[in-house]
Amino acid sequence: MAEPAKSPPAPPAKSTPKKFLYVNRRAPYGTIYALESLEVVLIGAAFDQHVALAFIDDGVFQLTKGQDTKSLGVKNFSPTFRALGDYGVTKFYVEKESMQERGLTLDDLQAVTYEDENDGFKEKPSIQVVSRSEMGAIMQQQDVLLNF
Amino acid sequence: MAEPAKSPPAPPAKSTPKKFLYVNRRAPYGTIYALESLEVVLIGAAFDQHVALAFIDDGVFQLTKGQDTKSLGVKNFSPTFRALGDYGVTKFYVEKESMQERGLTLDDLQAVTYEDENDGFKEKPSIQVVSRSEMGAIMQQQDVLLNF
Amino acid sequence: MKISILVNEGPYTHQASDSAYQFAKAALEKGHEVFRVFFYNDGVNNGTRLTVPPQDDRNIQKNWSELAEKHKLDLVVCIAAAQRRGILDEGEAKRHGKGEGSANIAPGFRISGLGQLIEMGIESDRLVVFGD
Amino acid sequence: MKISILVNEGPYTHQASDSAYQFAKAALEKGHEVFRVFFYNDGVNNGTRLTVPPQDDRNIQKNWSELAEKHKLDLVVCIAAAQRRGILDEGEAKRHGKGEGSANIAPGFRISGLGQLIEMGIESDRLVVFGD
Amino acid sequence: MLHTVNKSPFQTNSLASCLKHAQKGDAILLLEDGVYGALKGTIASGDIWSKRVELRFYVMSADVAARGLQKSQLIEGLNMIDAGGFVDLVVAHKTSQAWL
Amino acid sequence: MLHTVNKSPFQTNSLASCLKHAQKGDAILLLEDGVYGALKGTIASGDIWSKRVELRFYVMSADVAARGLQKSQLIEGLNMIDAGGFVDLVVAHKTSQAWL
Repeated sequence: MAEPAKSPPAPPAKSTPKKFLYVNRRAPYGTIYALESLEVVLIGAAFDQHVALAFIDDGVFQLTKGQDTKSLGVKNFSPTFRALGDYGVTKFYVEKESMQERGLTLDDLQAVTYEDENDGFKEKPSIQVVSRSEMGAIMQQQDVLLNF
Repeated sequence: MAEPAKSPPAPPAKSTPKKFLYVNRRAPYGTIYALESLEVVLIGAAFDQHVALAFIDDGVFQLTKGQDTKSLGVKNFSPTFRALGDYGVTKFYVEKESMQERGLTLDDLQAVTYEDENDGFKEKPSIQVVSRSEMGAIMQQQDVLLNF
Repeated sequence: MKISILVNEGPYTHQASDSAYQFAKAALEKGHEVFRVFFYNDGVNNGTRLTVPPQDDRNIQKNWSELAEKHKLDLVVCIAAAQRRGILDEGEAKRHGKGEGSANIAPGFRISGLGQLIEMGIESDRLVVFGD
Repeated sequence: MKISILVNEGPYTHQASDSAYQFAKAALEKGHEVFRVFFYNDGVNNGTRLTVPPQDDRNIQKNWSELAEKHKLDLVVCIAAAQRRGILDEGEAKRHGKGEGSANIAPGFRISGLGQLIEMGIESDRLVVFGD
Repeated sequence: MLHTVNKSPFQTNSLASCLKHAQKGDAILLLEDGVYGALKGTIASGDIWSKRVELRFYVMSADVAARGLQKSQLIEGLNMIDAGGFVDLVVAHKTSQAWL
Repeated sequence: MLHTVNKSPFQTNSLASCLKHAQKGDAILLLEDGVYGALKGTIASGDIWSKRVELRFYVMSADVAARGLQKSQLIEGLNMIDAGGFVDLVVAHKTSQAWL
């Protein structure tokens, strides 16, 4: 799992798509990072790369359902997550331990789905709950990690 | 110790000095808050109010001795604390528990002193190590608390 | 009651400025006097007239400017913090040779010294701090 | 090796921009190519020509501009983040009616879209992120 | 005395430090990301639960709604307030302190 | 893989979360306020101490010096590096991740 200390692999050729992982560790609204990260995801979806989102620590709060920002006077961007499937962004890794520590279950999160074009456009869940050690392994498999 | 919930005292008359407490909870250099807080203390010293500084949590790191910012290329502002005595700022409350949690003793902090004009200009220490519960009580006795 | 407000963070990135604005508006609606709003640290970035937020988002600078106009609010941007971060009024822009038209301070804001922060602590019955 | 850098915070308030600058300089000294430096979130505030830091302090914007000139660095400021925070080039200033001379982008910086960030992730061997 | 906490207790030590320094009878206002401190059944909720009699807790309702937190998820007995309630709290206490 | 931590472990959960996710053989670079994590005898130092064999730790020397931390105060066996060393670490690892 560990990278060799002194012999980095050659970079992939230009035509090979890279694996991008957007790591979300912050709650929404208290700071703008969650929103501006999502803006990158939307733009990045046009680039034909492998894209996945990780939600760990307070990042899991980004996916709660029932967000209502009217009284706050700011834009509710949580519906945008549900639109990502149409852009081919279908991998939302959500860390189990982070949810548990915060008293959350899958029921507290909004449903995010996509239509699988390789399986008769069946509707499938984008959210995959993974353990912390699985999350650590997922991070190792990436080419580009984006943190905001 | 607690403030009455519904009967605030009348504000002091303009001529009565107020008690200002600058509460420092952040480490130096990683962010600018420690430096910009100190700039307020320097300006505020000219206003003939009662001024004290509190150092709790990572704020205790502001007072470490031997700070050397040459390689970092930023200004070392720690000597400024030693100059505050000349401006009549002589109360540095440093929290004992915050030091202990961070493995610090009084020996790790720079000496900050002032000349007591009411006691033959004898040199006295500005730093007073106080317990957390004493710090909580000190906060209650203030008129203005400044947090950055 | 005479209330003053300290804002330590810039617009959009942290919620501090939004919270401070909602607080100021509510205080005024309740008939309190807002003696001064002081913008320090990155808070000075609330006072730039050059922001162009997305159409579907709030305009934080404009909110402050309009509240100031309506209630004759005193919005003070710290000069030292503003210089570090590139917020200048006409006098400052000229003094530092930044060229005609480059002053970027927004309407209703003025640039002044840290003494204004101390003064508002002395003069006000209450001081509330918003930051990161 | 081809290295790119993402800077998420503005100058002075957080150390992120200093760290990124020291890193970029060291990478160049070691003979690596710095493919691009992308400024996002409050990072866009590094690109204002209006800063006037104290005489005894470093000038972070100038450091970046000089490094860019010396090494033909590509310093890109995100347009959406810049609009929210009031960093404009001449085209943007005109388009939004901000008046003659109000463009505040610093020499060596250019404003462009988020696609430039994705592109640098694709094109570079390494991407390093600095922020708060 | 009024304390304001605007940070998530899972991310920073602001709430923990605030609760260690607050004195009996003080009011604590959770706002912005600080409202996550009001969640029950979390690794942080014990702190507030154990202090709920000694201190008075207030939570900014607009921040709770924005974050999609339901009443059933919150510790019982906390006072939900709006910006006007925040102003009243400030008026009712001689000093306030922000645990940034 | 290289992880960078620029936050004090006493203020935020960045170092703790990083150490929970890092995999055997990974490198951890402490920089900016992250260097406080290198202090020994603190409430946070146990985390690094227990991982010091499984992971490789690096500390930015300029940040240590600026904060007045003496070598005798730091956990033994951590590698002190400068900006050039940081570059070498980045080059030596395919990916890096910032625990902001």
